[in-house]
Amino acid sequence: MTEVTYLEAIRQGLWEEMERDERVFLLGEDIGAYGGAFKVTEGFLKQFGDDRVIDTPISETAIVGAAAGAAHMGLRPVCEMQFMDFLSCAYSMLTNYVATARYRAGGLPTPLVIRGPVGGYVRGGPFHSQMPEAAYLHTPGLKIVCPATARDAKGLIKSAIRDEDPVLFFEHKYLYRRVRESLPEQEEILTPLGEARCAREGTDMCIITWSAMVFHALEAAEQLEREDGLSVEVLDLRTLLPMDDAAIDRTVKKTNRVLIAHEDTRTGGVAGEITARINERCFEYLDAPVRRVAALDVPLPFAPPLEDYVLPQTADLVRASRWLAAY
Amino acid sequence: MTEVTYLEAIRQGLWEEMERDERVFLLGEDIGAYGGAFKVTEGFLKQFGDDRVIDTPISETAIVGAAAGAAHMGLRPVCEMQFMDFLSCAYSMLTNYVATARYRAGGLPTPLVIRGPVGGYVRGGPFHSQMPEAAYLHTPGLKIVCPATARDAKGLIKSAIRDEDPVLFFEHKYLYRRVRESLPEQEEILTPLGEARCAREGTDMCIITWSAMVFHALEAAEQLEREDGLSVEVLDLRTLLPMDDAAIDRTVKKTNRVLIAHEDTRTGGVAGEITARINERCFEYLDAPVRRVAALDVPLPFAPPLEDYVLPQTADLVRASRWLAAY
Amino acid sequence: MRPNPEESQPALPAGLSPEGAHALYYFMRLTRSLEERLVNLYRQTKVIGGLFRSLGQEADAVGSAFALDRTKGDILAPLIRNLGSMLVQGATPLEVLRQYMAKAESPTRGRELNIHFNDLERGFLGQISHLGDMVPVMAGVTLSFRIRREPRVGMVYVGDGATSTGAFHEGMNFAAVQKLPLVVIVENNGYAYSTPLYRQTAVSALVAKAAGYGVAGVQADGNDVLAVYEVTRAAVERARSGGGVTLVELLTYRRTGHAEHDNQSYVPKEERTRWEANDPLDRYRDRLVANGWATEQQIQALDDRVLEEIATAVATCESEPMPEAESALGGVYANPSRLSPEWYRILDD
Amino acid sequence: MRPNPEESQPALPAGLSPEGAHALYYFMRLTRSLEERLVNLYRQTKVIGGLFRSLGQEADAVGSAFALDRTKGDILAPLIRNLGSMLVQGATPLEVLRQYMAKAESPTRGRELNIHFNDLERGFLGQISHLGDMVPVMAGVTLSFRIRREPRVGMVYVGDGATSTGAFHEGMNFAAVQKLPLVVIVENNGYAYSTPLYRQTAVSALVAKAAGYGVAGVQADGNDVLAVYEVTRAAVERARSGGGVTLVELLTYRRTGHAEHDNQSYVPKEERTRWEANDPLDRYRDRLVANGWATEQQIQALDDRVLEEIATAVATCESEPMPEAESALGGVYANPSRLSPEWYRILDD
Ligand SMILES: Cc1ncc(C[n+]2csc(CCOP(=O)(O)OP(=O)(O)O)c2C)c(N)n1
Ligand SMILES: Cc1ncc(C[n+]2csc(CCOP(=O)(O)OP(=O)(O)O)c2C)c(N)n1
Ligand SMILES: [Mg+2]
Ligand SMILES: [Mg+2]
Repeated sequence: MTEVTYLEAIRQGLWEEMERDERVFLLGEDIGAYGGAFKVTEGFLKQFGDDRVIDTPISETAIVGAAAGAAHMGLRPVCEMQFMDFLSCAYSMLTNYVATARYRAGGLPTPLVIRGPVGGYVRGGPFHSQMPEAAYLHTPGLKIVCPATARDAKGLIKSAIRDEDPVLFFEHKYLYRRVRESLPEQEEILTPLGEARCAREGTDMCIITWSAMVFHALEAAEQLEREDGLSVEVLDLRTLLPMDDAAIDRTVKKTNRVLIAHEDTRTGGVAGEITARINERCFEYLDAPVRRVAALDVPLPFAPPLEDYVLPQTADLVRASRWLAAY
Repeated sequence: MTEVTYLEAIRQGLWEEMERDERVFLLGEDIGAYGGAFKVTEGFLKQFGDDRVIDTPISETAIVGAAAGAAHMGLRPVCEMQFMDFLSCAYSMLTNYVATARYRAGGLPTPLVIRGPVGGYVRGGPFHSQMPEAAYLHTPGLKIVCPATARDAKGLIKSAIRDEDPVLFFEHKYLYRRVRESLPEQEEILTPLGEARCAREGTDMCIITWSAMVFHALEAAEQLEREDGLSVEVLDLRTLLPMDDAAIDRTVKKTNRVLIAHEDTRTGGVAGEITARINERCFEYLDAPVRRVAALDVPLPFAPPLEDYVLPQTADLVRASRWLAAY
Repeated sequence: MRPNPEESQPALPAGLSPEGAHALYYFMRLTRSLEERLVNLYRQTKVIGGLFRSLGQEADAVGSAFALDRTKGDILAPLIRNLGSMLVQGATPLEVLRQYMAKAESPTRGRELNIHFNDLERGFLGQISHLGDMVPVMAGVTLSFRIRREPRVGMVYVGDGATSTGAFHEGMNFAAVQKLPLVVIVENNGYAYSTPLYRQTAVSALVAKAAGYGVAGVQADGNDVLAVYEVTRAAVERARSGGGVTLVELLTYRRTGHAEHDNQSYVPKEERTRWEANDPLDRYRDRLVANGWATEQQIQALDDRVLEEIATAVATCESEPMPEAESALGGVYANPSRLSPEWYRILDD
Repeated sequence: MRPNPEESQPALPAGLSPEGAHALYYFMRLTRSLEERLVNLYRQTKVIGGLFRSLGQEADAVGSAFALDRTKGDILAPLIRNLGSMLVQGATPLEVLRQYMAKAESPTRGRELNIHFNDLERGFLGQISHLGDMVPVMAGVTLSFRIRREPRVGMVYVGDGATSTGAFHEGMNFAAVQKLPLVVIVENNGYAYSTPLYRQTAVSALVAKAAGYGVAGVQADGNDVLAVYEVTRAAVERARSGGGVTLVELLTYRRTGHAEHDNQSYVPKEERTRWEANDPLDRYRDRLVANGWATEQQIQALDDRVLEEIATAVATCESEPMPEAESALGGVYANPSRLSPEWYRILDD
């Protein structure tokens, strides 16, 4: 067991898959000699050569489109977006071409991964902090993965690469070097897509969340236990598409009070979908309205006091939880 | 009063605004000599000249970006998308540049309208039938308008053009020539953005919907009245962003049973957001879970039996309503 | 130049056998006649959705596709007006009819329309509607050829209008930098829907765009099937031998409206008349006969064969059912599980 | 050529007054010194977020912006490395410092970072991060000039890397077709982040792209401020007189990393040394003196003035507060109503 960061875990996962399967190759901006803006692919060019580590022009649509073409031919492309904010530039290619290929074109396979940094809390301003999962949730054919821990980051990137379908892999940049965990060196970690993880057991209420917000939820849960004697369950969804309805049902039926927390803006955010599913499937189990804690409905501002105000904080989770518990 | 189609109502609205305000101009593909793929702008080039009716290259990003630039300078651009499916090609420009301009850039005004046909039931296949409101709902700074009637189509396009902010104006192509209404010739119709319309009064339950689905809802309501003696209210949201929470609250508190119906796929669709809002604000008024009727989670297929199966039909609304009423 | 079998006959272009010369005619005629039959079916409302013609552009589609090597696994991505290219690669009239008539047995099982279908074995990858998208995708297809050191070539078609898209630009540039074995056929047919070339671009010839990408550029008479074949074949050879991308501009003309509903009111009449006189099928037929490459009888036989094949296909297709409603489900993901969003459908009432 | 005031002096470029020649130096020096001060503040962690330098590129930014006419309402859209262009248009060191330090009084009230801010009155429109986007937007700005028959010109900056984006392509083509009064400055500084030019494009000179759009193209030494001024001025004149778009490629070099955190390990050392010897400020200063356009004392005075202005601005800025948290709300829409999504914030507990 050695301590590795969330970033190193992703690096290892990529490396292992490239060693295991020669069909896997990488493409993206500045991923070769430079090793990527966050150095996730440092050393890959040297090890795997420039046929398998391809520095591209600044062309997100071409990156995603070319990955699709190569995937059709049996390769396993892994695209890096320098920041996921720029995946918006490939929105049409991704949602119209890639996501529909299998369905519309007689089973045309398009196994590819698009990975890169998401998220705020880093003073990145409106265009280097986005948490864009909601923009892609409503596209059948895509899978969306948002790991919170180093173990999951490694296990899920490996599963994403082996998956037969296009996967968006959202790495939280705040966690890159802040999360450190001991990972086994011998055991191969493969975390299945589509399965949530119970990050903390509890009985009084649950917080359903994912990505960096998992840590805020755990912090809030501890504080609530300490200060209020509340037993709070934390469910880390890990994969948003497909969504683990069974795990959601389980925690809702067990705790009867639900808080959904996400970093993205409230209106149109993923919490809406989850609320609707809970409502449809577990209405009778709800002892209180499902509450959402999310970013305020503004573009994410840059200055620290503004960013801190707009993004949900642990204190917001604590406040909303108390409201729920008292309901 | 003369009978006009939904399409003609939009044409009139555009025409009146262009006559009223010389800052208004049109740009889009084939809107000039040809009058637009659906002939909404037929005759405009002749009347207003080629400085105000601009045929563009096939460049959705340039259309939206150029509209933004012209809007900054005080003009009032109205862009046509040949099909709204192609707005996806301008997704980044729209969500990153246009929607954020006022907020991030010290109040930079960007009043523009992007209008064009949406929706299915026309055997258009996966790329000429999209109902993409959910893709834009989660972008603060945008407004989203989805008229169902000819009166609203006219009144809302005029208000959209006069609005100080960017507005997406989704015209349902199935309604273009199927809806016919008598509109007053003297009175100027101006329908405020952000206000829902009660399309039918009822007391037992409500259907919240918009665009072409309003007609399915009305059909279902009539059938339910006739066959089941149910009194069903139909709320036509008309504007999705900003959403008329007050009108939603009113109908929920009055009817206590809610069905949300939309043409878009279920997962990640707008119904999730509405469900969450209802849950947050009217939980105690709910006598049954909020139900969603939506398209199945697949790209919209082409063949009539497939399209009919995937898209929500009146019968689906009737079935879900009966379930709700019986709950 | 290959040795000339009969002294009196001009030589065929390099690489083209006498059978090949006949095949070119056959595929052009098949395209023309199949579309004519589709117009009929359209008027009988048996075609679902729009109908897009390639009348007058058959040489450009057929001649360019024919320059690929079907024994080497070359792949092309056609446009809506490249029915001819699809046929050359082995798509059948029956498949095309089934697509247009939304039949259960169609290659996409009724999910997609017209010639939006694919078979990578036969070497065609169907387009989606969003113009320009196939350029990056074919860059990726040909990237796989390079990564695997396969001597295969890709070909992608783009309309004059589609050159304005960001996707075209990004794909072209990507392929150019990577020196991929890709041939880009720019079909300059004068219009994009109603938009004439000069409102689409400020260049007068689209081949001028090649210089901006640092790739080879050539132009040819798109209504001369042999000229099309020759320039494309050179581009295919360049691609296969590591010379990278060629942009081939084919000058042709869209003699019908954008689709059957479009009456072309925006087109000057003389222009249409002029191009009618430049029909690629007539021209090639005359040349075949004049050069002694085919006899009138051989041509008649090909015409007959085409009509018969179409008649058989129509008969088969017409009797077939549309897909079952429930077949709309499935196939969004490779391994639908209980967690798949497809599964999350109408709740049990 | 304007008459030469002193017989012994070479003439200044057309349109440039002696005061203008000094102003060019002033703005270049101001850019350099302001950035140097920002590096200091960055090391003291007083700058929030990244810091992007234009070291070695000051001539390209200043010389090109100076070619606009500030009395006629010309507008430019700069890039991250065009601090100099912003200063020429009237942005102040204090505004820039406030932006970098996320102060309440910054032009964007702390909402956006670095030089992403705008003032259409003074004639600059701040970029967003998404590369290429400002080209379509400036096409729209200049379209408004044409529609209103205003004799105004727009200028937009694009890096070598950003020429690969679809947005650049669509905007260029749109402006070219509409013959808009737009000058496109392509800053070829050799790298896009770590990516050298040959991995970004297969052309060796970006000016080659002009031909693909049917617009005028010129190239100049981007480290020679007078050469930059001259070619840009001609392009501005062409635009103003209805001649349409010009693509101006300026050859320069990014002497620092992409941002302060980047140690440029991917750059050959000789390359950097070579370009250090080609410093645009040194070159221009020497030329000013050698040609008798300025005395050593005058230059010293300008240097002093720059330092003093920066010192004053830093002092003011440092003492200022960051914005109040609640000021994050508001301004998403023109008329926030009870229906605005902003209003729909944290529910009352
Ligand atoms: C991105 C995008 N925008 C708009 C359209 C609508 N559209 C379909 S075909 C067409 C014209 C295409 O012209 P061209 O590329 O010249 O091909 P041609 O029809 O002449 O073969 C347009 C605008 C589209 N399919 N995709
Ligand atoms: C669409 C998009 N993709 C990626 C990025 C990330 N990015 C920021 S700057 C940069 C390099 C820009 O290079 P260039 O255009 O040459 O400008 P320079 O930095 O050299 O001035 C990249 C890739 C971005 N901002 N926008
Ligand atoms: Mg065309
Ligand atoms: Mg550069």
